[in-house]
Amino acid sequence: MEKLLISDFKEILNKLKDVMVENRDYLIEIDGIMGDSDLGLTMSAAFTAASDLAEDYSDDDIGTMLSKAGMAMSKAAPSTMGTLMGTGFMRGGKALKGKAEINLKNLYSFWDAFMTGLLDRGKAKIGDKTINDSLYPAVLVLKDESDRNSELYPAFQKALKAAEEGVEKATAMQAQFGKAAYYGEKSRGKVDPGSIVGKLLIETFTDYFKTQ
Amino acid sequence: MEKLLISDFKEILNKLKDVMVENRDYLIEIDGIMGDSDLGLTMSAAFTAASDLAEDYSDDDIGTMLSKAGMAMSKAAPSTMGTLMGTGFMRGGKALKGKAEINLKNLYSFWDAFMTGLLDRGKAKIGDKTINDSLYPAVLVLKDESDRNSELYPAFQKALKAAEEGVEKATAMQAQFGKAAYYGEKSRGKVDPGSIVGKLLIETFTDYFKTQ
Amino acid sequence: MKKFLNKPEQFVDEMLEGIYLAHPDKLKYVNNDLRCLVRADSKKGKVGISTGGGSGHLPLFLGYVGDGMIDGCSVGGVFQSPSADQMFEVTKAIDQGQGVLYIYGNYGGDIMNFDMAAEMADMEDIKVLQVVAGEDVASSPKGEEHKRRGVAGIFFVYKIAGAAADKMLSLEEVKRLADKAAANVRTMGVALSPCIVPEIGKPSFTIEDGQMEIGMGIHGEPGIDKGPLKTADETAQILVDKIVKDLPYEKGDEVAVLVNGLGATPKEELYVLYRKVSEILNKAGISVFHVFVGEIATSMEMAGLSLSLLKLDDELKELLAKPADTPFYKQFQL
Amino acid sequence: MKKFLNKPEQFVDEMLEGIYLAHPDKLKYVNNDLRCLVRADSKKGKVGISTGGGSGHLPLFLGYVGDGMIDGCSVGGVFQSPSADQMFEVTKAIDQGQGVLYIYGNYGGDIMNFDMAAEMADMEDIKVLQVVAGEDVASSPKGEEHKRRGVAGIFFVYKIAGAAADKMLSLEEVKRLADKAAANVRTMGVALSPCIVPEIGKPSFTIEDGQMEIGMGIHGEPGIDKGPLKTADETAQILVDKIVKDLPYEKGDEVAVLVNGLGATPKEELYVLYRKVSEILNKAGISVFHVFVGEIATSMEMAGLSLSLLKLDDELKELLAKPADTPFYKQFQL
Ligand SMILES: Nc1ncnc2c1ncn2[C@@H]1O[C@H](COP(=O)(O)OP(=O)(O)O)[C@@H](O)[C@H]1O
Ligand SMILES: Nc1ncnc2c1ncn2[C@@H]1O[C@H](COP(=O)(O)OP(=O)(O)O)[C@@H](O)[C@H]1O
Ligand SMILES: [Mg+2]
Ligand SMILES: [Mg+2]
Ligand SMILES: [Mg+2]
Ligand SMILES: [Mg+2]
Repeated sequence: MEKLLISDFKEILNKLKDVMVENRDYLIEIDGIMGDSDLGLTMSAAFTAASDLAEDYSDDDIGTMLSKAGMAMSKAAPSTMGTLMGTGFMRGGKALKGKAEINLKNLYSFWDAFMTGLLDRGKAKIGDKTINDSLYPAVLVLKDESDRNSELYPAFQKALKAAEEGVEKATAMQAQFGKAAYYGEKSRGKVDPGSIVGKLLIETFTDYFKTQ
Repeated sequence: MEKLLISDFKEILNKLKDVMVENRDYLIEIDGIMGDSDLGLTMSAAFTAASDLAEDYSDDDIGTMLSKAGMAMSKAAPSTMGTLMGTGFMRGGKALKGKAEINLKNLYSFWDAFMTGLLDRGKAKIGDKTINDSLYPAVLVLKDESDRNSELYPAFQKALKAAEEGVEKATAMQAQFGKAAYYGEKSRGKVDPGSIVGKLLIETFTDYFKTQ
Repeated sequence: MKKFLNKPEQFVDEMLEGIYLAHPDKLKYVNNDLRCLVRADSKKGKVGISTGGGSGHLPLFLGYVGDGMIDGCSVGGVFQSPSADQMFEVTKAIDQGQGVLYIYGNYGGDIMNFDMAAEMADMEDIKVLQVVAGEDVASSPKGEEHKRRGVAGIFFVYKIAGAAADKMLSLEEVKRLADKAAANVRTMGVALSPCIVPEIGKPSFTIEDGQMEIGMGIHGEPGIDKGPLKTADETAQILVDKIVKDLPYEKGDEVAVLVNGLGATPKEELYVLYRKVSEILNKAGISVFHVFVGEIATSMEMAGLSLSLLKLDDELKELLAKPADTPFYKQFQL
Repeated sequence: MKKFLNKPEQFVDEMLEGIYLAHPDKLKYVNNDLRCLVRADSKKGKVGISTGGGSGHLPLFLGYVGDGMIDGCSVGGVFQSPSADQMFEVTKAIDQGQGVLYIYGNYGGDIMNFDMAAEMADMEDIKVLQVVAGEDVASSPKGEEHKRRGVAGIFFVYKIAGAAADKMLSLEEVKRLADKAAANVRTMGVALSPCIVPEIGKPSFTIEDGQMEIGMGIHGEPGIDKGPLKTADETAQILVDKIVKDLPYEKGDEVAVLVNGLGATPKEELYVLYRKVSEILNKAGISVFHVFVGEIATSMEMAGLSLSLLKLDDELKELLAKPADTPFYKQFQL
C-alpha cells in the first residue's frame, strides 16, 4: 500500500494554499450572498499560514506538523471556517502524532478526528447546511475504502464524489447555523460556502494523489 | 401729493409676501451657489409673518405696524437676511411712528432709517457685496426724488433702476461678508442673493404704485 | 470607499495604535499583541470580565474596558472574531485568582473561539464562566431565542456585570447578574444604508434609494422587512411593538432604554425617534428609569439605529446606576 | 434623503421634544418656547454662560448645557441662527445677577442676533459680555483671523469658561479666560461627503466620488483644496502642518487635541488619524496633555473630521481638567 511522507503533506498543504488563493474571489462571492464575504480572505490566510508553518517544519512527525498547522490556522483566521479548519487540523494531527509515514487507514483516522473536531467545536448537526454536509459523507466513504484497503486515488475519487453530492444536498437545505441561518427558508437553494470548502479539501487531496 | 394709508401698507406687505413666495425657489438656487440655500425659505417665512401681522393689525399707526412687522420677521427668520429685514422694518417703522398717512418724504425717511439699520446691524460697508449694494443706491435716489417732490411711481421707477444697477455692480464685487466671503476672489461674477432681495423690495413698492 | 485610512489591511492595527496613543494611562496590550487589550490599571482581587469580537463597532467592544465596566477585550479584524489564542492571553492577564467571565455576542466564530479559549484557561486552572448575549428580536422568533444575534443590548450586560464585579461579588454571582441582564434585554434595529469593510472596499449588501430594512443586523444580516422608508414615528412604533411583545414588557414595568445610532445617523434623529418611543411606553404604562441615546454599538458608517429595552428590578437598577469611566464611555452615578 | 423624521419642518422641534423627554432632570425650556433651552438646576450666584446657533451639529450647541459647562442655549433651525428674542429669553432665565457671557461661533446671522439680544439685555440692566469663537484656519488667512468660522474648537471655549464660572469667578474674569481659550485654539477640517438639511431634502453641495475637500466648513462652506482622497496619514500631515504653523504651536508647547467626527465618519477612522497626529506632534516636541476623540461638533450625516489644538498654560490646564456632566458630554477630572 502507498505511503505518504512528511514531504507529501508539505506539498498537500502548499496545494491547499494555492487552491484557496485561486478560489479567493469565488469564496468571497458565495459568502457574500448570505454571509459576510470573508471566506475567500480567511481561507487564503488560514492555508497560507498552514503552508508557511509546514515549510518551516524541520522534524518528520506528520501529526505534530498538522496539529501545529491547525494552531497557525486558527490564529491566522479566527472566523467560523478558520476556527473549524484549525480545530480539524489540530484534532486530525493529534490522531497522527508521532507518525513519519501514513497510509490510507491513517489518513482516514485523520479525517475522522478532523470531522469529530468540527462537530464538537461547531455543534452543528448533519443536515444543518454547513461544511459538515459535504465533508461527513466524504469521510464515511474514506472509512469504507480504508476498511477495504483501497488505493489512495480511487478512494479519494469516491470521497470527492460524495463531497460533491453533499454540496448539492446542502444547497437544498435550510441553514441552521452561521450567518445564513438568519435567512431561514430563503437559504434553501443557495450554495453553502462552507460545503464548498469541504469539497475543496477533498478535491485537493484527490488531485494530489492523481498526479503521484 | 399722493398719500398712502395703512391699507396700502397692508397691501404692500401682502404683495411682498407673494413676491418672496414666488421667488422662493430662485432665491434658494442663488443662495445655494455660495451660501446655504435658505434664502428662499427665510424670506418666505419672514414676509409671511410680516403680512400676517399686518393683516391682524387693527390700529391705524403705520409706523408701529411696520415696526411690529419687523419684530415678527426677525422672530420668524433669524438668518442674516431675516435679521436685517427685521432690523430694517423696525427702524423704518420707528421713523414713521404715529403716522396714519404717508407721502414720499415720509417714505424716504422710512427707507433711510431702514438702510441705516442694515448698516448698523450688519457692519458691512458699501462695496462689500451685500444687500447694501442694491438698496443703498435706491435709497439715494429716493432722497433726491423726495427733495424734488416727485410722484411715487416715477420716483420708485428710478430707484428700481438704481437697485438693478446695484445688483449688477454687486455681482462684480468680491464678497467680504456672509458665507460667500469664504469664496474670496471666486465670489466675483456671481450674483449676490441679498442684493436681489434689496431689488425685490423696491420692485414690489414700484409695482404697487404702478397699479394705483 | 471614502474612508480615512492608509492600507486597508492595516486598518485595525493602526486604529489600535491610535487608541493606545490616545489613552496610555487607561489601556494597554499584553503578549506583545495590539489585539489583546486590557485595562492599564485594575482593581485587585476582583472577578475579571472579558469580551471580544470583530472590529468596526466602536465603542463596542473594546470601548467598555475601564473603570466600572470590563477588564479586557480581544480585538478581531473588521467583523471578524479574534482568535482563541488572543482571548486566552487576555484571560490570563486579567485573572486575579477570582476567575473570569466572558461576555460576548451570539455569533458562530466568537462562540467557537471563546469555547476554545475557555478550554485553554481550564488547562491552566483559570475558572471561566461564559455569558452569551443574543437579544435581537428580529433575528429569530420567540422560542428560538438561542439563535438571536447579540447587538447593542450587550452594553447593559457589561454595565451590570461590571458594576457587580466592582462590588467584589463572586464569579458565580457576577454571572447570575449578567445572565439576568441578558435575559431581560431586547433589541431591534433598522438600517438605511450599508457600510464598507475596508479590506473589501465596497458595500457587501445594498439598501435601495428610498428603502429601509427593518431588523437588519449590524453586519448587514437580513432583516424582516425591506420596504419604503417610514417616518420616525412609524419606525418607533414598529420597533417598540415588536420588542414589547417579545419579552413581554408589561404595564408597571420599569425599563432602561437605549437608542443607539449605527454610525452615520445623527443624534438629532435618535432624539426624534425617542420622542415617539417615550410616548408609546408612557401610554403602555411602562416607566423609563433612564434613557441612553448615542452611539453604543455601531457598524462603521452604516445609517440606522437600534432600540433596546432592559427590564429592571431593584438589583439591576442599583448596578446600572453606578458610575463608569472608560475612554469611550463615561457615566456619573444616575 | 434617508433620515428618521416625520415632517421636515417639525424636525428641530421634535428633536427638542425628544431631548426634554430624555433628560427631564437636566434640561428645561423657558418662555414656553422649546428653543429656549436652559439647565433644569443651576448653581446659585454664578456667572451665566449662554450660547446658541443652528441645529444639525449635536452635541453642539445645546449638548454642552450642564454641570461644569454652560447654562443656556437658544436653538435655531437646521443651520439657522436662533432669534435675538430667543437669546434674550435665555439670557433672562440664566442671569443670576452676575451677568451673562455669550459664547458663539463667528457667523453673520448669529452675530447680528446676539448683538440684538445684548442690546435687549442692556435695556433690562443685565450685564452681557460676548466671546466670538472663530478658529478655522482654512476659512481665512492669518492676519484676517476675525473672518474665521467657528467650528469644533468652541468646545474648548465652553469647557474653560464653564469651569471658570463654576469657580465663581467674575464675568470679566470668565470672559478673559474664554477669550484666552478662543485665542489659543486652531482647527481645520476635511469633508468626504455632504449632508442634507431636512427641509431642503437634498445635499446643497457635492463632493465627487473619490474626492475629498480639505478645509470645508461645517455647513459645506468651501475648503481650500478639492482633490483625490488622501490617506489618513497624508490628511493628518496636512491638518497638523497648517494648524501648527498658524498659531504657531512650538517645541515645548503643551496642547489639548480634539479629533472630531463630523457625523458619518466612524470612531475607528478618527483613531487611525490620531495615530499620525500623535507621531507628528511628538516629533515636533509638542506634548499632548489630553486628547478628545469623538463627535463634538457635527454636520448631521456628513463624513469627515476636524482636528483642533488648544495651547495650554497652567490656568487653562487646570480648568480644562475639571469634571463636566451634561446629557451629551461627560468628563471626569482629568
Ligand atoms: N456551527 C457550525 N458548524 C459547522 N460549520 C458551520 C457552522 N456555522 C457555520 N458553518 C459553516 O461556515 C460557513 C461560513 O464560514 P465563514 O465565512 O468563516 O463564517 P463567518 O464569516 O460567519 O465567521 C458556512 O457556509 C457554513 O458551512
Ligand atoms: N453683514 C452683512 N450686512 C449686510 N448684508 C449681509 C451681511 N452679510 C451677508 N449679507 C447679505 O446676506 C445675504 C445672504 O443672506 P442669508 O441667506 O440670510 O444669509 P445666511 O443664510 O448666511 O444667514 C448675502 O447675499 C448678502 O447680501
Ligand atoms: Mg463569512
Ligand atoms: Mg443663506
Ligand atoms: Mg458616527
Ligand atoms: Mg454620527
